[in-house]
Amino acid sequence: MTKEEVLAALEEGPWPSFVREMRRTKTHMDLYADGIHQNYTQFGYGGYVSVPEIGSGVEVRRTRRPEILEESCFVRVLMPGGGFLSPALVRDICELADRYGSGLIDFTTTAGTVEIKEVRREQLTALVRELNGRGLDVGSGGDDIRQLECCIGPARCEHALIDTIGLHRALGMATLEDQQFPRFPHKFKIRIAGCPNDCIRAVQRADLAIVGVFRDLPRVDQAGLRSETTRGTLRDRLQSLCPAGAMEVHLDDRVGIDGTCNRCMACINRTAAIRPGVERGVAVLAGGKLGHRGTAGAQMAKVIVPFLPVTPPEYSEVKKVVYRVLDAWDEHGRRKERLGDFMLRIGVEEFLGLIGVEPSPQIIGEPRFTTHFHCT
Amino acid sequence: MTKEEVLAALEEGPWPSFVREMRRTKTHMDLYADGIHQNYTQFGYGGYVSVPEIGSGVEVRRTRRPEILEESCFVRVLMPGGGFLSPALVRDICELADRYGSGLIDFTTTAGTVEIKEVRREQLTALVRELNGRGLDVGSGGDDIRQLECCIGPARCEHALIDTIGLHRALGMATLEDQQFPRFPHKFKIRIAGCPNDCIRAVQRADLAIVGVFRDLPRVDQAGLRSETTRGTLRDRLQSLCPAGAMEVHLDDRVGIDGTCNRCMACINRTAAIRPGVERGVAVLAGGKLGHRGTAGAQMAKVIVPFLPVTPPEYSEVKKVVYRVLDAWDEHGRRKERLGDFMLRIGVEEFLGLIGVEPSPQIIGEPRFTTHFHCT
Amino acid sequence: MERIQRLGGVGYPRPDAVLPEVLQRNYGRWTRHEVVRPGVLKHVSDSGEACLTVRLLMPMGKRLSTRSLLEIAEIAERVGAGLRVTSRRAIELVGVPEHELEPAIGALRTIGFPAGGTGRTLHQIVTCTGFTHCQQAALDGPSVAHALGNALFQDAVEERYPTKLTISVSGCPNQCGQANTADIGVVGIYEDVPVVHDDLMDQCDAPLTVRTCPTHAIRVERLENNRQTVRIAAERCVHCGSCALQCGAIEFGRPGTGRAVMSVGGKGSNTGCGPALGRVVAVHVPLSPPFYREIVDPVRRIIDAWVCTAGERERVRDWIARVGWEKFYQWTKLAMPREALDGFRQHHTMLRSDVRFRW
Amino acid sequence: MERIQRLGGVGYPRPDAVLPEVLQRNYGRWTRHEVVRPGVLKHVSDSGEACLTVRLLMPMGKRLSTRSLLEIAEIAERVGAGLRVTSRRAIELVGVPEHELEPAIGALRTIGFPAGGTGRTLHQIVTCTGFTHCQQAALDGPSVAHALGNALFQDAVEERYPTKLTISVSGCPNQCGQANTADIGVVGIYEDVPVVHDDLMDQCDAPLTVRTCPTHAIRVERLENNRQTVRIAAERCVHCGSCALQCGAIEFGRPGTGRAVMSVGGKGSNTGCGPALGRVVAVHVPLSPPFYREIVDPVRRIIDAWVCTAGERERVRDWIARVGWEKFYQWTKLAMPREALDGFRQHHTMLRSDVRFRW
Ligand code: SRM
Ligand code: SRM
Ligand code: SRM
Ligand code: SRM
Ligand code: SF4
Ligand code: SF4
Ligand code: SF4
Ligand code: SF4
Ligand code: SF4
Ligand code: SF4
Ligand code: SF4
Ligand code: SF4
Repeated sequence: MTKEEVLAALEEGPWPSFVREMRRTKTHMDLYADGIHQNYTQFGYGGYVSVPEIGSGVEVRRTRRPEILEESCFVRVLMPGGGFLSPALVRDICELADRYGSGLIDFTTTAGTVEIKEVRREQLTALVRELNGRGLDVGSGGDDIRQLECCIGPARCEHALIDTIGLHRALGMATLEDQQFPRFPHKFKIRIAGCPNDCIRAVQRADLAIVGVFRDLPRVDQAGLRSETTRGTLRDRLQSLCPAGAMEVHLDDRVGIDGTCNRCMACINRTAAIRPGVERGVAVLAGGKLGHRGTAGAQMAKVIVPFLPVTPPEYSEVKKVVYRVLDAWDEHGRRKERLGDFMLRIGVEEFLGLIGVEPSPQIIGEPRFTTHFHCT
Repeated sequence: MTKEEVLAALEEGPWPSFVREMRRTKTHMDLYADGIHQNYTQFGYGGYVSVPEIGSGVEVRRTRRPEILEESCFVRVLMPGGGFLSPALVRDICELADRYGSGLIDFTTTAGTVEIKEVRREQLTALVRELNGRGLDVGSGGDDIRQLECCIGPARCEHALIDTIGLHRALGMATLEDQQFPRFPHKFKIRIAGCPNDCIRAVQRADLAIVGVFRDLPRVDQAGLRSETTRGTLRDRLQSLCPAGAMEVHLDDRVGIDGTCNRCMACINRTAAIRPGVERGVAVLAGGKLGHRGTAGAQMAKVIVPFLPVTPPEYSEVKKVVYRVLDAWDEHGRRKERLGDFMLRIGVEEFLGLIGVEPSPQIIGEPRFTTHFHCT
Repeated sequence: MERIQRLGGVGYPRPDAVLPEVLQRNYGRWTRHEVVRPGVLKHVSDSGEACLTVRLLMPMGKRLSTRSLLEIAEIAERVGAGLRVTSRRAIELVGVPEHELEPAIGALRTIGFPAGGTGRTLHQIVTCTGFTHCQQAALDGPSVAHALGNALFQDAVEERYPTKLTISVSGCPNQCGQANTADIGVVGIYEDVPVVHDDLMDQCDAPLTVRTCPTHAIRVERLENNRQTVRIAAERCVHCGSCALQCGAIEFGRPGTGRAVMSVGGKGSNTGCGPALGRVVAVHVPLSPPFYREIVDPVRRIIDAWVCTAGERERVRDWIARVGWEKFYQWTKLAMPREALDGFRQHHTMLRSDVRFRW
Repeated sequence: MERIQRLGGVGYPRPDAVLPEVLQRNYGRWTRHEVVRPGVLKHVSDSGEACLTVRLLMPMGKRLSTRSLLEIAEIAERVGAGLRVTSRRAIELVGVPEHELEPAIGALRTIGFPAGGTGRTLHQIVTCTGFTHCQQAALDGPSVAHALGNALFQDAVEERYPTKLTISVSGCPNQCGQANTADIGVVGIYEDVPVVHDDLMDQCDAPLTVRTCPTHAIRVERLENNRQTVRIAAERCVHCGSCALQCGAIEFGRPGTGRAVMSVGGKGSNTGCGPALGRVVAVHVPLSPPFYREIVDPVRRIIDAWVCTAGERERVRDWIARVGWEKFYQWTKLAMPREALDGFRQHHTMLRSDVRFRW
């Protein structure tokens, strides 16, 4: 296939085409076209770019084809928690992306920061100044806290156990400095999910995951449940969905949930007649990452605090935990060592000690089976 | 409590007392009495004792109290697979234990070898010669293969999928030399279970576990089952026992088992109307140990061959696998490195390569999640 | 130690400036929702008010031209709806009035953006920038995702699945595309051994580079001129590329050495078996743009096996946990690669000690 | 490479010389069994023939005087039954004629050996030699087991449990007593730091000793006289005693430093959740012979919680898997020790990533 045929094939089909989008901008298409045609990326090294006045959020990417484009600087714009875009925000971003960049918008995987690409190096300060002037800011690059991310939460979800967007705002603004001045051992990601459904995959992807949880049992609206389901379906559907075997259908058709319920959300997801309990707070998990660097590769975050009641709008108790974790890692972590690798290296007992947390049965999957302890 | 009060307390109660047994022999009771009274063992270092003509199966234990007893040599007598004791065997053992030892019999935890204790060093050869004369032998000490162990199997169990006692005999006699001449990196235990119930805990305790398995599905005697159980109990008992969710009770009360059955034995254990399938063989698992030495501590054996049809009475296919494992470990294992630690050190891919086994989905719990491979 | 915020940080836009009004009015008061049809959600608040959401399939690599974004925003504004991107970076119109639903969906389809990716469908495919902007990419996430999206398009706009299905694609093991979090993941890897350019060693922090290698394949060596360099033991290398990320003197990822690895069973939520990372089921998969049949075909087979045999609402991970990996390989006709084993790191969790086999 | 058997090895007694006749006649033909009553099994063959077995509780540490063994053998011979030891080292009379059952049980009880330990009871407690013969013993397995056996005796002779229960006791982490294979396990550990006697270093293979330490706490050092010795970093030591096993110059396990560790949930069979090693639930447990209340009480609490809340036939491991470790600690009133964590080896498998908590 020729280069153009490959590109054309990628503009076809029912799924909206990214090549079409790129073609609708000033993107230097040849870089991509040659890349996909040779099955070899035409981009080259890049990274942090030092621009006076700007701490982080602007980076540069060089290419292997200076004759087409020597480098592409890009700016990461911090976006609101929950992913909302007002018309004004859209217009601001688009105008600046067209004026300073190629006109291609990238809602990044990390947190939906908006990346404006192919900015010229000498224009970076002007762009950031204009962004700031419109109430927008940059960040999320290098060894700093990346843009915080949260699920849509109470804004549009009946499952939300905490105000994800409120907590995102409180924590996001309080740690802004650490998002804009890279100085940690490595990158650090914080994600907030409103409930154990974890629609932002905080536990899989974040160095620090904050997840809304409830401590009491799910509340069952018996009448509502009866009107939604019949005995047969109840038994087959709800009961078989429950991984804990905690649901029982009584003779009078009432559904009982006992203390072995593990608050997995399965029944709650299934019917509006079962609602989460009312004793709510967050669980904090630490050390997740997907990147393969470090000897242990990808790892999911591990529970360090199973239940913490929260007090909006300040959320000082959450901040305290976040700061303690950051301090411990900042002080003892090695260069390019993600939090998870650090925890693995020093051992979880010691890590919990450093952050002043007492272990409880809720933080373990299973206790150890070896009999080697430090006894002192 | 005085020493005597402690001993007396240990002679009391409904459970048969080991102190009473010891008192009925010539055992030097003061060693134990002082030990339990001070809560500190009065025995001291011991181990292999070199006696001309005897390879292994005789060891010595020194004490901290030479004024009472300087050392206690003990002899491990190889016992038949399945733990059987004929009247003649009992009499032979007892006579020799009384004559050469203290008269205390210990059916050891490893395989029910009979230990005759407190033998005098200079009597060891004579004792072993007398044992040999009566068709008995010694072994199972030091860095050799320990006495093989098998469950009672077809001798008295309806679940037996293989002839455990036959295989014990074939393999036990074929490897006798390796049981009597210590020369491996460390000790090595082989255990044979007749079915996945694993009544000898082969997988938990053996360097090499051989477990009877079946490949086809359990066979259901529908009429038999109907006569044993009613619809309600069937559903609640059988179906809820099945960890795979593979059993279904059809409308006509027939019980169906589908291909997701994992041959766990739960239903088969429950009713004589469900019997194991007819395509039978063994699974071989390697690397189990309970001892804490080595960096990884205790580990259960891991499946290396999930299904191997067997041909009595020679069982050459089983021997082949056993020899390959022994050869690989013997050649590449480090001193005092159990098979499991060796496997862990060189990696399972390499280990399987060394023993010429191709991996299959049956040997993995879950595939890996990291993307780091050797590509060549 | 409390942190003090420095002056000058503008920070995040205020939520109240961006939240659509219907959401502000009913904030925290939602009681239930339904999938009206694929691509359309309806949330109901305890005030009785409802909110209709239209979710659009996003071009792969979440790449949008300002022109398209403005066109979408214009339609949203016209019908009085708000706009947002989801956690999988699909685009949503939030708060579409009931009578505007059909016109809005029609208008959006006309400008190229079909509705879909909600409930029991294929959700938005996530992927990183790949060859469109990144030097690490062993495979081009956007085109791989596009090939998959086209092949599975009907699955994104019709409810054909037992429950949601997610596919994610990462250009390399850095996993910016989050491949191993998804039900099905595709990751690019390079299979060459890194080359050290001694003359560039001034761009290399040697001790850090040595430490960065997960298999201790790298060691420091002195050159004749007494300058220091590093050497790589090819047989220990697991082609992770970490050293090249770290050190400017190391070259990794030569043309033609890129391959794909496929994983299944990633899961984020706590239902069923709970959260997990995906497990590697295919390696050394060749890359053939633009249609990538060697990737698309196995993905189809995995989906078919799952659709045919999974229970109601049973996610891929929970399905495999129930039927077993043996059945997974059997039904998908994938050959288990020797590389599925990892004696290096995952020995204990990966091998099994039970004899609960399926055949 | 085939192995060749050297001359002279007598080997194992032949099975046909030791198997009772009823078993030889029905070898491989058994079709079902029942527990007639605690301690008595009845197996039925397809020939119609039945075999009655009486299982006796064995003194702890499987210690039997020749006098007792001969007495038991004599009763067996008198009633025409065979004799064997089980895999837990209980004693069985195999093939007791129906009419001899009561007399035999009576006679055995008279000489001190009650029948029990079958089916849904406490089975024979396994333990190693402990202070009766071993120098490693941090606790005395036989007396700990005896205290437990006496306290739980009725549970061994009446079917009070949901299913079988096994308890095993090891004097030290060598685990000759197999503690961590059992539903409930007790292991002795020493909590002191090993002392090195420089003057005995000729009894020490230093490199092997260094390598033997799981936490790399040991290093080689030169003395002033240029002879070599080893040094132990106390803060890294996890008190495993491996070094002392290895090296004659290292002293470990001083009086008063012995404690018990308790584990639960070991399982050998493939039913339920399949096989597993027991998990540590109590550490630093003091040792107070002869009654060991600090061990017996928690064991009772564990059994009580299990008996009250387990399902039919639910083993301890399967019960905990269902109700969760949180409930285990709550119901047994055990405090979770910080030492239940093992950042050293089991980090990944031990910590959890789900938020499926029980309270
Ligand atoms: C833009 C973005 C991908 C996208 O398509 O949206 C991205 C792009 C890059 N990531 Fe990423 N990562 C992005 C999300 C992720 C994610 C996904 C997530 O957060 O959910 C991950 C996996 C999660 C994690 O953090 O482990 C991720 C893990 C990495 C890593 C691996 C780090 C590790 O600890 O192993 C690297 C390499 C590194 O940092 O050393 C990396 C590096 C890179 C670099 C800078 C490549 C490089 O080394 O030069 C990429 C620039 C590509 C380009 O020029 O277009 N990126 N990166 C995302 C960043 C937006 C932001 O606002 O920060
Ligand atoms: C007699 C017996 C215990 C009993 O009460 O029956 C026994 C007794 C000893 N064992 Fe054992 N072990 C016995 C079964 C076990 C078991 C149980 C089993 O096999 O199911 C284990 C755990 C399983 C395993 O192999 O890991 C076991 C794991 C050990 C270890 C740990 C080895 C390791 O790899 O970590 C040692 C120490 C060593 O070998 O270095 C050990 C060492 C010892 C020594 C020799 C102690 C020593 O270092 O001097 C003990 C002698 C005690 C004595 O003088 O009375 N014994 N030993 C069993 C041997 C009978 C035989 O015929 O071989
Ligand atoms: C909009 C979004 C949150 C956001 O802040 O952006 C969201 C919104 C909802 N999620 Fe989600 N989830 C969203 C990503 C996720 C993710 C992350 C992902 O897919 O990358 C997860 C974790 C996935 C996983 O488990 O691997 C996720 C796991 C769930 C679950 C648990 C599903 C399960 O199998 O256990 C539910 C409950 C359910 O589906 O019954 C749920 C339910 C819902 C509900 C029904 C909640 C509600 O009442 O509003 C929302 C509509 C679902 C729908 O799309 O049909 N949401 N949800 C995300 C849409 C992404 C997209 O474009 O498709
Ligand atoms: C005699 C013995 C075999 C031997 O070669 O010596 C034996 C014999 C039988 N076992 Fe066993 N098992 C024997 C030790 C074991 C062990 C090992 C142990 O306890 O140390 C196990 C593994 C235990 C575990 O899972 O942790 C074991 C797991 C089973 C199972 C599976 C139990 C389960 O919970 O999954 C069965 C099936 C059942 O109980 O339904 C079983 C069933 C049986 C049956 C019913 C088989 C039969 O039809 O004959 C036998 C009588 C059981 C009884 O005692 O009530 N046997 N059985 C062992 C008696 C030891 C004792 O003194 O108590
Ligand atoms: S994580 Fe929970 S609260 Fe947040 S959007 Fe998903 S279901 Fe709603
Ligand atoms: S929340 Fe989960 S564990 Fe609790 S009752 Fe509902 S389905 Fe069962
Ligand atoms: S392992 Fe199986 S064959 Fe052997 S005794 Fe136990 S149940 Fe019977
Ligand atoms: S053997 Fe086990 S998995 Fe198979 S049907 Fe019976 S109970 Fe289910
Ligand atoms: S996953 Fe790899 S290819 Fe994709 S953006 Fe990240 S670094 Fe680049
Ligand atoms: S690619 Fe990875 S494994 Fe290979 S040398 Fe570099 S860091 Fe080591
Ligand atoms: S477990 Fe320890 S105390 Fe018991 S016999 Fe073995 S080495 Fe001795
Ligand atoms: S007791 Fe164990 S951990 Fe301590 S120094 Fe000796 S070998 Fe190392």
